[in-house]
Amino acid sequence: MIGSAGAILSVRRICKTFGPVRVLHDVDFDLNAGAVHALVGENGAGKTTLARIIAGTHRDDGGGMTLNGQSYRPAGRTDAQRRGVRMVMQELNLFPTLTVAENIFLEDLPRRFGVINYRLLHRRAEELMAAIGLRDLAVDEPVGNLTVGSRQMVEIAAGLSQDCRLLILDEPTASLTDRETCLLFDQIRRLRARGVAMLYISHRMQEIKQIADTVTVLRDGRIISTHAIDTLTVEEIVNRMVGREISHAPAARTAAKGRVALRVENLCAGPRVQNISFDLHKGEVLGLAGLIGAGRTETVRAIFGADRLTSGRIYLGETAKHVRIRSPRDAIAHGIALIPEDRKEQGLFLPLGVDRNIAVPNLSRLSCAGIISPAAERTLARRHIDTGAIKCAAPDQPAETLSGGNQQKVVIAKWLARDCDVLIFDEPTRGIDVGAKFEIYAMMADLAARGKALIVVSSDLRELMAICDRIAVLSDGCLAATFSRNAFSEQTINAAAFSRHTATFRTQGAAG
Amino acid sequence: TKRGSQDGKPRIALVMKSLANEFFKTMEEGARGHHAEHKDLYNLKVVGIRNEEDVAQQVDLIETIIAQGTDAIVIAPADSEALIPVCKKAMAAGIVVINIDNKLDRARLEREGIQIPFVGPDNRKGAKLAGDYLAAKLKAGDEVAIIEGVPNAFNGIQRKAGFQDAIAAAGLNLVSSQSGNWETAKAAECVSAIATEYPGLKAVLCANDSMALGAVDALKTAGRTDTVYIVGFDNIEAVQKLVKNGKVLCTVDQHGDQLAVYGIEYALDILNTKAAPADKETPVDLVTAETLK
Amino acid sequence: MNNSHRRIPAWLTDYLGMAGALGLLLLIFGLSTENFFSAATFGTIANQIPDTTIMAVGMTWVLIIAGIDLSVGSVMALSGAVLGVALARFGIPLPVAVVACLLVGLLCGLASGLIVVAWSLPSFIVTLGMMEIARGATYLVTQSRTLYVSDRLEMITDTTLLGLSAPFLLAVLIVLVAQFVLSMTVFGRHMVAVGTNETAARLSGIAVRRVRLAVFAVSGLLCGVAALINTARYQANPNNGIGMELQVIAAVVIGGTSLMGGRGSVVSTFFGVLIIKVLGTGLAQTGAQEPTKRLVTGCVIIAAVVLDYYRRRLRKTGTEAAQ
Amino acid sequence: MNNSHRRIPAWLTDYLGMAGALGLLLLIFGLSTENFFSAATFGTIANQIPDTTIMAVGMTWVLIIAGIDLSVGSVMALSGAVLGVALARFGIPLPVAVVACLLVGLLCGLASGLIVVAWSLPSFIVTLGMMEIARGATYLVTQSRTLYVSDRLEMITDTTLLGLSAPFLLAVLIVLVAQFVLSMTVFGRHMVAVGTNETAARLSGIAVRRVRLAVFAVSGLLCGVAALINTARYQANPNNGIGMELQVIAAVVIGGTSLMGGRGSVVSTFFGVLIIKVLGTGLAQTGAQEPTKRLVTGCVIIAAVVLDYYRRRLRKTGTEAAQ
Ligand SMILES: Nc1ncnc2c1ncn2[C@@H]1O[C@H](COP(=O)(O)OP(=O)(O)OP(=O)(O)O)[C@@H](O)[C@H]1O
Ligand SMILES: Nc1ncnc2c1ncn2[C@@H]1O[C@H](COP(=O)(O)OP(=O)(O)OP(=O)(O)O)[C@@H](O)[C@H]1O
Ligand SMILES: [Mg+2]
Ligand SMILES: [Mg+2]
Repeated sequence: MIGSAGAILSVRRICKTFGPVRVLHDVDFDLNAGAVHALVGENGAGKTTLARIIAGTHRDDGGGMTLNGQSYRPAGRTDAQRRGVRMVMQELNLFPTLTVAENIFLEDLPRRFGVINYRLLHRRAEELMAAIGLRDLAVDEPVGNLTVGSRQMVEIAAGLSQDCRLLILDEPTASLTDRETCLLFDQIRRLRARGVAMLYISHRMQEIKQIADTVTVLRDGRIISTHAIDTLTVEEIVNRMVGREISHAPAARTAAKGRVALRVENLCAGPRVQNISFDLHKGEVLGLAGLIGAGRTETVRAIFGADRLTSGRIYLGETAKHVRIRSPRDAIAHGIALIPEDRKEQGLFLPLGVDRNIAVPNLSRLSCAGIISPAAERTLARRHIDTGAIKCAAPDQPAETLSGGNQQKVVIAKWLARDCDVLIFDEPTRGIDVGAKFEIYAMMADLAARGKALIVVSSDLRELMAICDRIAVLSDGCLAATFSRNAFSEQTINAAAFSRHTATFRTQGAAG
Repeated sequence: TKRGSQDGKPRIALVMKSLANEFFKTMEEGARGHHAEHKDLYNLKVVGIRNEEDVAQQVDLIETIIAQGTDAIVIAPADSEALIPVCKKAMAAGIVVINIDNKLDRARLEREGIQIPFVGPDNRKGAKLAGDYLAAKLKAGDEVAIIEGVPNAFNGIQRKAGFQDAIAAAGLNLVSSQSGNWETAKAAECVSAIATEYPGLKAVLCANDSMALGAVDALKTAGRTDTVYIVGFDNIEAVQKLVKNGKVLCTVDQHGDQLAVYGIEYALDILNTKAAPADKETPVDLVTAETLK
Repeated sequence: MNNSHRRIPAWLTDYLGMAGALGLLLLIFGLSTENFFSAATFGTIANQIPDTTIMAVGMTWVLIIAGIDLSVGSVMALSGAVLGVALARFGIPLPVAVVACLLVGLLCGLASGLIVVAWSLPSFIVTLGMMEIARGATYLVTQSRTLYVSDRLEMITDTTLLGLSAPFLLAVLIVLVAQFVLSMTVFGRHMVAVGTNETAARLSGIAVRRVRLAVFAVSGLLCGVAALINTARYQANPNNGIGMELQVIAAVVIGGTSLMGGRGSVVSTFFGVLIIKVLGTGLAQTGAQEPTKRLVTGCVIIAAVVLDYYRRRLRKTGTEAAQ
Repeated sequence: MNNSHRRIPAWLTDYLGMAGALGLLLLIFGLSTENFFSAATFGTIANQIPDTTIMAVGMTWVLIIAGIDLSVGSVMALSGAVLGVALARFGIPLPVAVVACLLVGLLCGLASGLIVVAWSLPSFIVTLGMMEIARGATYLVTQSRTLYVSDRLEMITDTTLLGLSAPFLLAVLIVLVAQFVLSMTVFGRHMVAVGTNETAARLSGIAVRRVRLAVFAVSGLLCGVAALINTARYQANPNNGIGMELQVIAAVVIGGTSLMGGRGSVVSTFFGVLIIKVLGTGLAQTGAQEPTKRLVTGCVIIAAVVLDYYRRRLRKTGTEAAQ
């Protein structure tokens, strides 16, 4: 039998093609029991594909695997699970009308003669949620009522609900804030101590340094190298991923503050957004920080007209007259764009090609008297596929067949093509690789330099601190504080984010 | 069951087939007209079903009527057998039941040991009249086709039988018999196809006038209006014009406006005299260009 | 604790809403006709709903897995036809004939289900095809004639318990069992999952095809059961159940089951059936003409879903409805 | 370049596939009947398809935005009824009557559309309601009588150009325009976007409600246009178009348009209509009886979507079908 350090899974010469496109080339790879093995690589490198092959949701086209020394070629996910291999998917796969508990234990509902034992189910779910620190989530709440972040935690909980020997986590923290990430890591450490092998896919290098034991770099479907985590610096990992040296220090922001581009006054929307006020200047990048469910998404959705305002006013420019934004259409007409947080549900037309996706908000520009010019459409798509480095086989490749990160790039491209004055990014780098992240940061800096005004919502505090001129912190739907660049630190921001139970304090206009 | 209404007048329930059908609409209007003139004699309630095939709805309606209480039911049954049990139930509740329009199955009634008088025309006889009139214009061996109603509709079956009687008697050649589902468009489709397949076709016999309208269109499109005769049934208003100008050879009038009235009068008769029920045949008449003049 | 605080009001508002709508209808008809409020009326309605109810239960399940079954009327007719032929033409013993009837329904459902899962086709079009096929087969089997079978099936219609007919009790039983399966068993949760997100359901290890197949088979089988009752009351008429599919779907949707899958309740469907039937009976009783009946029925169908919209909005207080 | 290499074969396989299926049907009927291959047959078919085609165009659009319109048959009947009453009962001048007819169709479509968008209700149930309402209104308007109007509308049916009837040419024109709008205009893209992902469409600044409303209105208007042709040929019969909705949907789906929205082609719909009509005419020409007709029609409907499944799979060669 295998020792605690023995290879539990060996992958040998695995290949995979999708139609004409080769996604994995002869991948060799070992996973050890009781270790967290990080898999990193650019968007579309093939990480998810590899993980899915191991978890049984894709079939390989060549090569072989052994699990515990025995030949392993799962016929499907259930088969893999029977052999002790589980995976937490990159995309959310929950059922909104089922409750949290039902979602978590869907694969193995406690039953007798097919009848569910709800008492036992709820007890188990509560135990599990407590273990990963989600005590405040009612287990009989339908999942449809939860925020994206909470849903991701439920998804993780579902992955952890059953015993397994090999656990694959595909970008589990993409929409988690630090607090949940910490809870997740505690859980991972516990599993590691129990001898579970873990394959951890992430684009967040700090996390990888923090939790992984080994790191494997995948580039264009080939294994580049495998190292113990301590032997490589973040820069070295990134360089291997990208295959070249990249400057990852975001251009230092010179807060060249222009005139006011957008002013929000006493914005209230729904029960979760209360009295938010701020100014956004031309050429400025404003961050929105906060815990899960703090109301960041709802705030920007309200500004964009996606949700109805209950009260409050929005001014464009320095005029004294407020604008009425009743729908996203109005917002776009006023030069506001929103890159939504859930690309699959809100951003993309999955069966349509990349070109069609990019064209959608720009049709007025691509048409004359309502008739579209296919040439103009193609040119636009080409340009943005090139500048955005979107990895696709052809411009008309359906968006659903792109890798997660490339899908995100398509959503961004479709709005960049529109050339709005105020751009709102909700979790723009969710699932984006490090290289592309820096490209996006550079692009944001460039947009700001061209006089655009940007709002960035992100759960990644370091990211916000790197790119923003000011950071507004929301806590339980209220604006807790605003920090200018010279005043922010993780401590102050976190303190503000947690302040919801203490007296609300405001430092509006603290920016210089 | 409660008997007799508050005002002491007998209550008669007229249970029709689809009131969306012109024929039954005419029948209903006849009944209402009669009631308007004899308000002092009885109370009238008219109910109908959604479409002619909806046996279930008709059974349900009668059950409701039994539950509500009535003195007589005059029914144009949607099916000649399926309505018998519920009629039996009505009779058991002391209600006088009169059958109009579509004759209930005699053999079945006998087996159930009940007697329900029938007041109405003989569809087969009517169809035979029309068929004979047509046959006089043709010679033996001429190709003809029948457009039937919905399969298993009793009056449709009767009319087809009547047409067949006439065809056999005159030695005509029946080349095709298809269902036009009582519908104009469906009939047009069938007639078009039959006309193409049988270039020598001399006549189309339709089991109702709506389908005759479809046949008129189909033959017009095929450019064969002048060589193919069309026979209809029911004498609806829209067809009368066509009979007059010769596009439809003839149709059959069952005097729909009187049918229900006969039934009602007969029911009142039985209620008043407690006479033993007997069948009563109503006239069917051939309608041709001459009779319409 | 949390449980009782949150779940029950939701159920209650559901049922109370439906019951309210029903009550309103009853009130209107009670006021506008003479003898509406009578034991006889309710007895009649109780006698008239069993077949529709049973088919609506199957349809509810089908809608929950995001399918639709347009063939129910024809399949019922075909099952009834087989029953009728077996009894009236071949004089086969009753139990055998009943089994044959149920089997025909089951097989039709299985056939639709198999085609749907084998090629992952939309059930709308597959069951549309099955609707034609089953109707054609019905005409063939019966040779387009009504077969008289009431005399052989009296025990079905005439058995009563506490003044309620056996078919009615059977229908209620089926409703309760189906609701129980839906909300309390693994299979029920799997149905909801499949209806919500098929891909995710597959990834969660649910045998999606098997669930769908089973649901279509159940829908077919229930058509067979409905056929027993329907035939006992109306004879084996080859035109039975024409247009019934839309009536059944309307009842289910009025009961608040979503056509998009993933959301529905069998008990609410029962209310939906009641509303449709009370409406029909009531309108007939007021002596409304066919055009009026159609107009009112259409308006009630639309009004019911509009009401459902507000009920759902009330329930998820605060969550943005636009989403 | 890439584009041209990939796109054109896709279109071709689409149309060739449909044309192949059609050819197969023609062949079968050509061999099994005497006079199928004749100018008369094709003249007849050309004469019979215009109204169905025009309604199927509207239905294609409706399906593309992930809706469904069950009211088309009734709305056509109502428009025709208004036309008939205007001409035959009130003797209103033809142009005015025609405008009234079109207007009625448009208004019905608008009404359905308004209800659908105002409460974001499933169009299935709203148009089911509208189907009842429009049918009821038709009975009211015509007083349940057929109105003879052919003599007033001869110019519609009798005008021909190069041997083709005006209605046929109109239908072809509508098909071409609708296909052009669908694939080449902003509005067409918006329809596809709305049908593919409504939320994303809204967040992309598309006036989702306006698009849906417009599509339902167009569907209604096209029912009005179809009513002109239908009434000219079959008179204003209040029972016109009963069951037509399912026939139209079958044609559209056979043409490969998805019931899930976002995918469809008007030209393929035209092929679908042809297939259905050739089937009907061919079966009638073989003298098949009603049961056979039903059975065969059902089988062809299912076979057509099964074929479509393989065609689609061929097209996206290699892409994981399970995904
Ligand atoms: N079903 C499919 N059909 C065609 N191509 C596909 C399909 N699924 C994945 N691909 C392609 O395979 C490549 C690898 O995708 P994969 O999802 O494995 O990337 P990844 O490394 O997980 O990227 P990310 O970090 O963005 O999630 C991508 O270029 C993608 O476009
Ligand atoms: N506690 C809660 N209970 C129910 N629904 C909630 C809760 N918190 C948030 N939601 C819902 O979840 C959605 C997103 O919430 P919100 O905008 O507050 O999240 P956020 O601050 O963007 O956080 P994140 O995106 O990180 O989850 C909204 O529709 C909101 O109504
Ligand atoms: Mg991935
Ligand atoms: Mg958010």
